[in-house]
Amino acid sequence: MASFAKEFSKGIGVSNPIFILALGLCPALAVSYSLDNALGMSAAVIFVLLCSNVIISAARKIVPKIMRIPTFIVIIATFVTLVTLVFQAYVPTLYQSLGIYLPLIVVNCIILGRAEAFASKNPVIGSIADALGIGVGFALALILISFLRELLGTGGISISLFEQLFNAGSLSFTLPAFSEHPLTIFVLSPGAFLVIGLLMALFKWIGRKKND
Amino acid sequence: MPSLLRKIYPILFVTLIVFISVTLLIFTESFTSAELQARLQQQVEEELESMFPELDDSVDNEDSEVYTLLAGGETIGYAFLAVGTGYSGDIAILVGLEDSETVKGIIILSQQETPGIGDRITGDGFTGQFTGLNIDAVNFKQDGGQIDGLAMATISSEAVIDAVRDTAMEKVKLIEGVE
Amino acid sequence: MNPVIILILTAMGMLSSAIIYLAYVKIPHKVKGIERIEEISGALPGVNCGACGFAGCFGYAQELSKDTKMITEKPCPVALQSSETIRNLEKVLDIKLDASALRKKALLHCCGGNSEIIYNYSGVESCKAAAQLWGGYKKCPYACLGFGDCLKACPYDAISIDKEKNIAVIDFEKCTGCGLCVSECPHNLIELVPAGTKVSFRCSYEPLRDIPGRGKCQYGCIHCRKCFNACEFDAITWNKEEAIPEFNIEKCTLCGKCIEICPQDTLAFFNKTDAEIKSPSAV
Amino acid sequence: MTELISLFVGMALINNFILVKFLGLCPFFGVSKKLSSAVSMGAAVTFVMFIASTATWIITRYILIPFEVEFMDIVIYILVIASLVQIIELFIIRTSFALYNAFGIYLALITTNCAVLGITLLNARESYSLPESIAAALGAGIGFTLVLAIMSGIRERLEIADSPKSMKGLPVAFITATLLGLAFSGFGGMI
Repeated sequence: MASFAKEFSKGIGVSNPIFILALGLCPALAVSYSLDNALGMSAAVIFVLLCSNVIISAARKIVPKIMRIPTFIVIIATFVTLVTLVFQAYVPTLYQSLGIYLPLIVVNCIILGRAEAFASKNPVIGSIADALGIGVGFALALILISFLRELLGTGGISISLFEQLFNAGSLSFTLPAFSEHPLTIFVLSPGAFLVIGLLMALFKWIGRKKND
Repeated sequence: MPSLLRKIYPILFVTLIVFISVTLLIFTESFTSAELQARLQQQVEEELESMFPELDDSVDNEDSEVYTLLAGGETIGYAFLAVGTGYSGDIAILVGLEDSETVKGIIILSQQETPGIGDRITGDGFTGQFTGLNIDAVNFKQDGGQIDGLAMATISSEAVIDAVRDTAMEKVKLIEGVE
Repeated sequence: MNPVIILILTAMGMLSSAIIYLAYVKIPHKVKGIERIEEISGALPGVNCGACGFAGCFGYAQELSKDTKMITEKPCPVALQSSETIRNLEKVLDIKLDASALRKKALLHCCGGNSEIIYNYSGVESCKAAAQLWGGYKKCPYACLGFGDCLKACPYDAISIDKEKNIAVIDFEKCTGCGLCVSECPHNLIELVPAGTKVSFRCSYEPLRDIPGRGKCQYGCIHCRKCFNACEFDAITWNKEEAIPEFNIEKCTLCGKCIEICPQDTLAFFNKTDAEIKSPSAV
Repeated sequence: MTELISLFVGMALINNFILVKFLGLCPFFGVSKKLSSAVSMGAAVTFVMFIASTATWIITRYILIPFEVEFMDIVIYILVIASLVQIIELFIIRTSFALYNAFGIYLALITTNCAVLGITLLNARESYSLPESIAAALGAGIGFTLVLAIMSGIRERLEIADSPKSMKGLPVAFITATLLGLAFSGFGGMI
């Protein structure tokens, strides 16, 4: 169990995919203009990462060494298509706003990276822990980025995802001063680079402060 | 024999994986697409109810894709789907007509406009202006119509206006043709 | 759900996996050139410091694979420091490397430094900044300004500043010849010379007509050529275009005659230890 | 014809692949300082995009649409791109080693590159015709190369710029990308 916790925490803190490893940037930047998208994308990534890690580490002995990458890609693509079909049917607006970035999880450096570096060499339990760790790490980072971007960009946060899924009420609040004239740059594409760049610098600074 | 098998084992392995994935996906797709159709149908019904409160039945005319709306037997209006190409994607609009000239109202079903700028077309401020308008009055104020577009979102509002007007005119011809 | 499409898609899957597999087998992964390059770059220190003038060790290895003698002109300073790396390199390139001849040291072509101060400079403490204003606050426009840009660049802190003469002093032992200071000096006074150099010419001026000796700094060379004539072992050759003496390391026997004869005291022993052995009074 | 040109310019400048659509960021931040390697990487990506768009268009038009299995595009496109890259690599190795040295080593990167799969999925989603897909692919490739080249030039100055300790490296590159993004958004009103 200890190794499970260690793997899990490693995914979030030390090797947080987005800020430290700088992996999987494409979805993080592209869809993080609203919290809805971030939640949807994180759920999709965690699901795909978990399933593909389990399958790949289970079948790691029979996969021919030469054809490693193509097999991993096909397995991941299958799970991504599954997620796309489910999203299309049950959460159509989220599917619309994620656009081509949902299928692009297939070539996302996180999932392929973990599959290649970790899952194909370790037992199933280890890869589950690693998948959850990295997935949650990615989710937390993506939610942090999109929270900042949506808050600053549109002056408020509105989550309508749960409304479609379990038709619970949609949570939304707006900052008093901001909602009249929000800083729309944060919602546009340059804002994404800005937020991630500053957050990375912040994490590096904290990292440096900790060990010196 | 085994040496040949070992040589082409990788190819067989990947083909097996592709086979499994293809069958699995096609199998699940048949479920989810049924669910998708049901959900879409249900959403259109809901929107129509909100637009025509007294509606109790609707006839879907296959070829012209126009819903003829009935209440207690006679037609109280028509409805159809119009699609406009907005700033960053398609905009699906449900348009309701009272008769062959006046627009009962419109509802934006789906859009991908830039949040905070383009997506204000879903607000009642914009869609409300279409209610009760004559079809050829569906235009910008400066082009002789009665709709003022949204500041900073001209492309999105223009997409909606053009889609509603052109599809309405086209559908009206079809409806008159049928009657 | 008709099976035809499943068949077609699986066939496409088989076709593409066949292509990927066959292409993988056919592509010679150990491409003839790359193997040699990888072998050489394996023997290199892998610091990727760029001191050899190439983009990292792999670029250097690529050039070395083309012609191995190039290592003598552009040696890798980091590799020269550990004899073990040199042995590896010798084995891989199968040529004989004489470490001491290859090792480089930084030489400062300026010793006077006390040429008259023409204006009182109180700007940014950096040679590059000071050099912008009429070539520096010293009468001689080529003089070392002593603000220590080279000192900041030196990772081995082999450079220190002589406060009264206001010039940089390079410690022969600590200097590893990495060359990082060379590009820092606005007057390009620092040159990488073979470690075996015996006599250093401590003056630097570009145009022939502008003779620093006269009127600019009493240590500046005045082209009297006494050193050239005084040397019995003709270890000194007079370079006509730049009008400066050039010293041949093999022929020079450290007799020190040229250093004594030079009226401007521009010449000096490069390596302090040789100086102590020969004539303590020379420096 | 003008519609194709406006699509090409739109893809190259207005919704540029790296700065607006955020596709192909891995090579963008990993780009080496040398301009030549950035341009040859861009050329490799553009070439693969062109071939991949044509191949995927044909497959979609004659296999996926007739059997209504458009949702299968992800799995099929990935396999097609992987095999195309292998064929191109094989072809380049056979022709000339120098070309492989400058051009081929990036091909391995391209199979898992978001930009190439991105353009094929975009073409499918916008249901472009064949000439439109090719125009879009070339536009995207040229836009990708352009930004890559600019960044490789800036990257040199980034190293020697004395940015604060914790900003060094990737964060500075991100901030530069923001400024580049702002500059490129200036093209917005062109078409």
